[in-house]
Amino acid sequence: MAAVNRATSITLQEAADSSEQAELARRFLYHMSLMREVEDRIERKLYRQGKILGGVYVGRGQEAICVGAGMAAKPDDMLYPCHRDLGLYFIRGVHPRQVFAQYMGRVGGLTKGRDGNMHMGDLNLKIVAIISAMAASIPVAAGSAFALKYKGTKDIAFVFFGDGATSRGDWHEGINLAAVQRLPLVLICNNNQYAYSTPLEKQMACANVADRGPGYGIPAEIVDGNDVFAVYHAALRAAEHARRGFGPYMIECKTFRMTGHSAHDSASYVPAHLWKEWEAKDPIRRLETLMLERGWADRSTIDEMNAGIRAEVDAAIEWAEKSPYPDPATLTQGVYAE
Amino acid sequence: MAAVNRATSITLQEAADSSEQAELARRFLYHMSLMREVEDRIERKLYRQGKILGGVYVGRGQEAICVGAGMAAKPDDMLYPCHRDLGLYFIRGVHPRQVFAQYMGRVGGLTKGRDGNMHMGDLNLKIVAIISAMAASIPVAAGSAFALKYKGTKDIAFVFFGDGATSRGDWHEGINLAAVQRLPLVLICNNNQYAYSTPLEKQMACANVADRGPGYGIPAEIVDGNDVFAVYHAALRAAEHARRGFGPYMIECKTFRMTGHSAHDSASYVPAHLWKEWEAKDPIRRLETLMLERGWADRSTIDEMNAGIRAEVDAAIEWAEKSPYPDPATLTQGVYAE
Amino acid sequence: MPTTYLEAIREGIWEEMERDENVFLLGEDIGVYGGAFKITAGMLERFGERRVVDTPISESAIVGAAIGASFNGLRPVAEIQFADFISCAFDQIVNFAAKCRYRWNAPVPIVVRAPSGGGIHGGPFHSQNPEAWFVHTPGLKVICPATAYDAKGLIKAAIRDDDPCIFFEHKALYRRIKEEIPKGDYTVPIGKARVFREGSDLSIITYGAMVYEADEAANQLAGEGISVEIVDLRTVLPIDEETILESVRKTSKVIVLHEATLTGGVGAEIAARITEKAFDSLDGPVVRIAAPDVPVPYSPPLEEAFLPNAAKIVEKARWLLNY
Amino acid sequence: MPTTYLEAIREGIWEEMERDENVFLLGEDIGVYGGAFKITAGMLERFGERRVVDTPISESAIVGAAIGASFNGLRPVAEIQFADFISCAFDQIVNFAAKCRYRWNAPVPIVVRAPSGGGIHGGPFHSQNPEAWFVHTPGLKVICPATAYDAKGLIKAAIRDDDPCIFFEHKALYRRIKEEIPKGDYTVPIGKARVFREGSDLSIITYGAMVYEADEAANQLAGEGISVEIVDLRTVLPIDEETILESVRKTSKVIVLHEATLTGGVGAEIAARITEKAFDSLDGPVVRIAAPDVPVPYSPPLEEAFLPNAAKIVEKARWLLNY
Ligand SMILES: Cc1ncc(C[n+]2csc(CCOP(=O)(O)OP(=O)(O)O)c2C)c(N)n1
Ligand SMILES: Cc1ncc(C[n+]2csc(CCOP(=O)(O)OP(=O)(O)O)c2C)c(N)n1
Ligand SMILES: [Mg+2]
Ligand SMILES: [Mg+2]
Repeated sequence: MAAVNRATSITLQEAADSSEQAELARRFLYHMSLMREVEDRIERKLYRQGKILGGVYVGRGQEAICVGAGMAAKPDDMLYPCHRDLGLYFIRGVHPRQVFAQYMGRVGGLTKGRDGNMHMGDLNLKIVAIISAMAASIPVAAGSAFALKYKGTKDIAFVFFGDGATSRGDWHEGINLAAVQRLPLVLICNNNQYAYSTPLEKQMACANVADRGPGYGIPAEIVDGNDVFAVYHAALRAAEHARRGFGPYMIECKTFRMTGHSAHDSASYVPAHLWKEWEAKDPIRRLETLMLERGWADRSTIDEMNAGIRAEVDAAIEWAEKSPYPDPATLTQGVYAE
Repeated sequence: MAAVNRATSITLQEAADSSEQAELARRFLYHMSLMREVEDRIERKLYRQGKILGGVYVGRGQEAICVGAGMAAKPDDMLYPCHRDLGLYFIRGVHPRQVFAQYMGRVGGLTKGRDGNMHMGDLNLKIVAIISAMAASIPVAAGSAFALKYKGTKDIAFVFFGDGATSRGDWHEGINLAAVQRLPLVLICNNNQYAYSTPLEKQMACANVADRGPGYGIPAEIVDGNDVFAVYHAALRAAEHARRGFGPYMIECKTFRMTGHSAHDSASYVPAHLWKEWEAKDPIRRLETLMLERGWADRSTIDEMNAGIRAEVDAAIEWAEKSPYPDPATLTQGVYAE
Repeated sequence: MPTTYLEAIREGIWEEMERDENVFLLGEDIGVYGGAFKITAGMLERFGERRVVDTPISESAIVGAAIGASFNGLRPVAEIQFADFISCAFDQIVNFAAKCRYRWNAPVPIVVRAPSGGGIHGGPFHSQNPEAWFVHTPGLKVICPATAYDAKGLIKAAIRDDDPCIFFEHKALYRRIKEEIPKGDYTVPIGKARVFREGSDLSIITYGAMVYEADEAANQLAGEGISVEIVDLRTVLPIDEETILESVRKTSKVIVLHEATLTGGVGAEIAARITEKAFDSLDGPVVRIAAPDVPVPYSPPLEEAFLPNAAKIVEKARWLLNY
Repeated sequence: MPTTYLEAIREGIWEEMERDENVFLLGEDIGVYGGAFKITAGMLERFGERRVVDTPISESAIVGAAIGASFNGLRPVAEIQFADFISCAFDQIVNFAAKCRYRWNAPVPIVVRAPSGGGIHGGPFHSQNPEAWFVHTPGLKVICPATAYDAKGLIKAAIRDDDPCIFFEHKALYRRIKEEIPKGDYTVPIGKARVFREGSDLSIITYGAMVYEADEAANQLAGEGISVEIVDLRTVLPIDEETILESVRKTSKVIVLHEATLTGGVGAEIAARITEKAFDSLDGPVVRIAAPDVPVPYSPPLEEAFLPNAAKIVEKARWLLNY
């Protein structure tokens, strides 16, 4: 697999100086911790209290992927999140209260109650609402990339997907089209080793998603998905490649889903040793440790930040619960342009 | 691309003795020449005379692929032809008159006038009617392979497709499913460098279809598709692999479509030098030359065989033209089991 | 002990698996996990990996492989995790499975199961009722059971049927509907409707979860001295025209009701047939009640406004009765 | 010089490409080859590879990419080589394109062009009329022009429309229909039917190639002193209910006619609406004429028996007039 690069350790070379690093780390940590806190509340509190109905899918243990890649994107780049990429929304300026309102079906949510949970987006923020059919977003993101190139911008599109999504026809069609057209598309795979209850070996007969890069004539790189710096730098490389007109670039982030597929799934099919193994690799703890080691932060600043996040989230939930439900009279509005 | 084997020359080692080779060569030649003659009549005579309506797609210049692979299949193996694989039908015992009647929409055709041209099949002969949507046959063939394995047979399935079909989602989904389930499926790609008017470089950004094998964890081999012995031996290897329970095996046959996409297409988009280059590589002429060189046949036997084929085809056309059209009263019959 | 709608389907599949070695299951998360809705729970343990196949996320390949396996003597039961994703397998179903018998006399005895329907706060992608697409596709059979009895009898009939059957299971009924059903083997004929409730003033032609809304409305109307007949279609292709027309001839007033969106829904076909074939029996227009032409919204007040219910039926029924 | 239906579409696209830099084309063999039916002939030469994109054989990606490009300000016109293969892009159309505006207020101004229809000996996979699937999908607009004038005006309107439009071009009309049309710019409003022929005894509601069969039937019936009105829907979603009902109120007898198969077809919806909304105006049942519920057969005698035609219309019309 000559064409596959492997970047499995933190690569800090590209960075100019330590204070920049520290600042970057703080921003990573804030977004990752905010995502964790918001999703913990949703999955472990609000859902169990019956305040959230329907499906709840969270990115627990995978926060480094969307945050690392999302921070590598420029504000005018298009983002196509998958269902465990909440961090992208915060990076783009969505407020936690909008997320809670979204989950509760209130008008304060990004889709004003029309769609639920993480099925949300905002074209003004250049973040496209999740397409529920796995991998359907790949050709769509390719289309955005096409338009950005067509218009002569240097902007690019980022699309996120899981290991399971790689089995869909749309995944193949979308990547192939983007490759043939050399579209500026960065493909970020969160390989968390399960798709719902289905383990990797029932999803694909190759060892890595990245092994498919050569078949599309595109570079594919494997990174430690629990190492936010590794993801960030890989995403920067990929983005650079795409911006320069060299076409799509795939990054496979190895990680683990530290929760059930959705809030109702106890994931008893996951062997206990895997939980233990991956708990030790928690990306947030890992980043904190790095920051403490390098002296980029001390315990108290981190604790403070977390306290701030909790307060922010408390207020957001309160706000969301006060947000009204949509008026049934609006039911049939907005199916077509008016 | 470590996992890709390349067998680009005639490999005769596997064969026991020269008289067996000679006999094999004669059978190859018969089927290839019959296919050429039948399709020439259809494309260059009957179609132009207005005796055939609708689309006409032929395998001119690619006869070595379906004949070589088809002869490597055992009678109980399932065959899933594509639209340039007429030889498979003859190998399975379909008579040319049935093919002409099929093209003319008569009851004597394999589908009794319900479907047209090469969209034909017969479950009794274990040859599945072409599915018009490119690559839709791949998952279906995987299903046959599944059933053959399920039933504990040693039979396998062969599925044929072109370079253009590789871009379809079904191609990806079908191969991946077969690979994960280790199904006994032989995948035969006729890479004739065009899909309708679309050249390879607009179809895929990799050099070979076989470059995709590693991404599915299956072996993929490249052969000279105009060398019927090479195709035959590769197909035997692939079949052996599948029969032994090692899962799918892909063979990419490099070839060229020596005609337009269909009878109405003059293929003016094909650069003239390619016609010339590939005319020299004609698989039938090439096989004849080999047979003459090795003393497996002399010119007169070959001429005799061709005369026999022409007579057979003349009679078949006559028969087909006398075959009645289907009775309109049968129009609504057979949509469901009765 | 009463059996749930969900358990009835599970029992039906289970019995067919026991009865016929050629029946096997394929789909996403149906093995170890027992299916997103637990229809196949316990089947992996009983029948093994050979007959209960967890597939990659590949709806088109799932249906395609089912078709191919059926060519070689198997009777596949494919699960689409949510009916909303059946669109990913659309070509295999409508262009290949549906046409094989007619084109080249190749039977395709497959069942595609798909949990459908709203009322579970699933939002636009986990609530749809896509049956009408398949009703417009000759060669398919389309089944939408409402009761546990029918669910079991029809899944068994579908597995034994020699044509491709699309089997829509209503998610909101899975655990809500419970009834006593026969333990062992029975089937319910595909293509036969059933008079769910007899009446004389008004017919409601419906199927799936809406049978219960119709019943609820009928109860309310009974209080007003109005006698409602409910025809539960059970199968929406083929449509049991005879039973429908018989009811219409009896009552002369008819409401066609379904949960799917109005325009181009199955109700249009039924209304058109009634008008064409029982025109002289009608004492008023054929009234359709269905969801409005919008994607299924998520938020509870919107979804409630979206779904047809007893109150909406009662209102329209009163209007029609006064016509 | 009269313009063919084919040339009219080509002209419409060409003018929109000239008018708006954001319009671009994608599809299989549309560039060098000019499209399987030559709709895009010459466009690569005029507009270059940037705006005329030959794609791999990937219907789902073609539509998906069109949607994505529309999010970033482009106005994609995607070609599906034959309408029969639109099923390969079904999920992108019905689940994504159709729902974006409603779900999250994201417009999807795309056009998906698809050559459809029979009568060209294309057989089961190159003859279908799949419009009903899309008519049952809220959020889409579905266009089926019959005349060269409308074909040009509607393709231009579709390209400028802010919603996803599915544009079915009838293959049998491409070269058969020729008429004088205005050279320069004009549009035809989406969602507006047209009275193709005025009459007073009977209405035929139809669209696409069947407009001409209806007209032929009307000519024959005129010889018998019967005056037929023909409504050409032009757009089948949204349906122009007003024009339909107006005609029905005038004639009191109505035939709904289409080439697609009967059950679950667009005709069902139209018949249902007429019955619901003009019940008192009807002097007889709403009669539907459509292809029977079978795949489109290849052999000429079968295809002829399959397709609705003037003779079949005349027969039913006489029956209805005597009702
Ligand atoms: C086409 C389609 N089929 C099935 C589903 C149901 N489904 C939702 S998420 C999921 C698993 C996705 O696995 P993966 O892509 O690995 O993402 P992960 O959840 O592990 O992040 C499934 C099967 C779906 N959303 N779309
Ligand atoms: C899904 C689908 N899209 C489009 C077509 C129309 N079509 C028929 S054959 C063909 C080209 C096929 O190319 P390839 O797979 O390379 O086979 P070849 O004709 O070269 O043997 C196309 C585009 C089709 N049959 N199916
Ligand atoms: Mg996963
Ligand atoms: Mg080719």
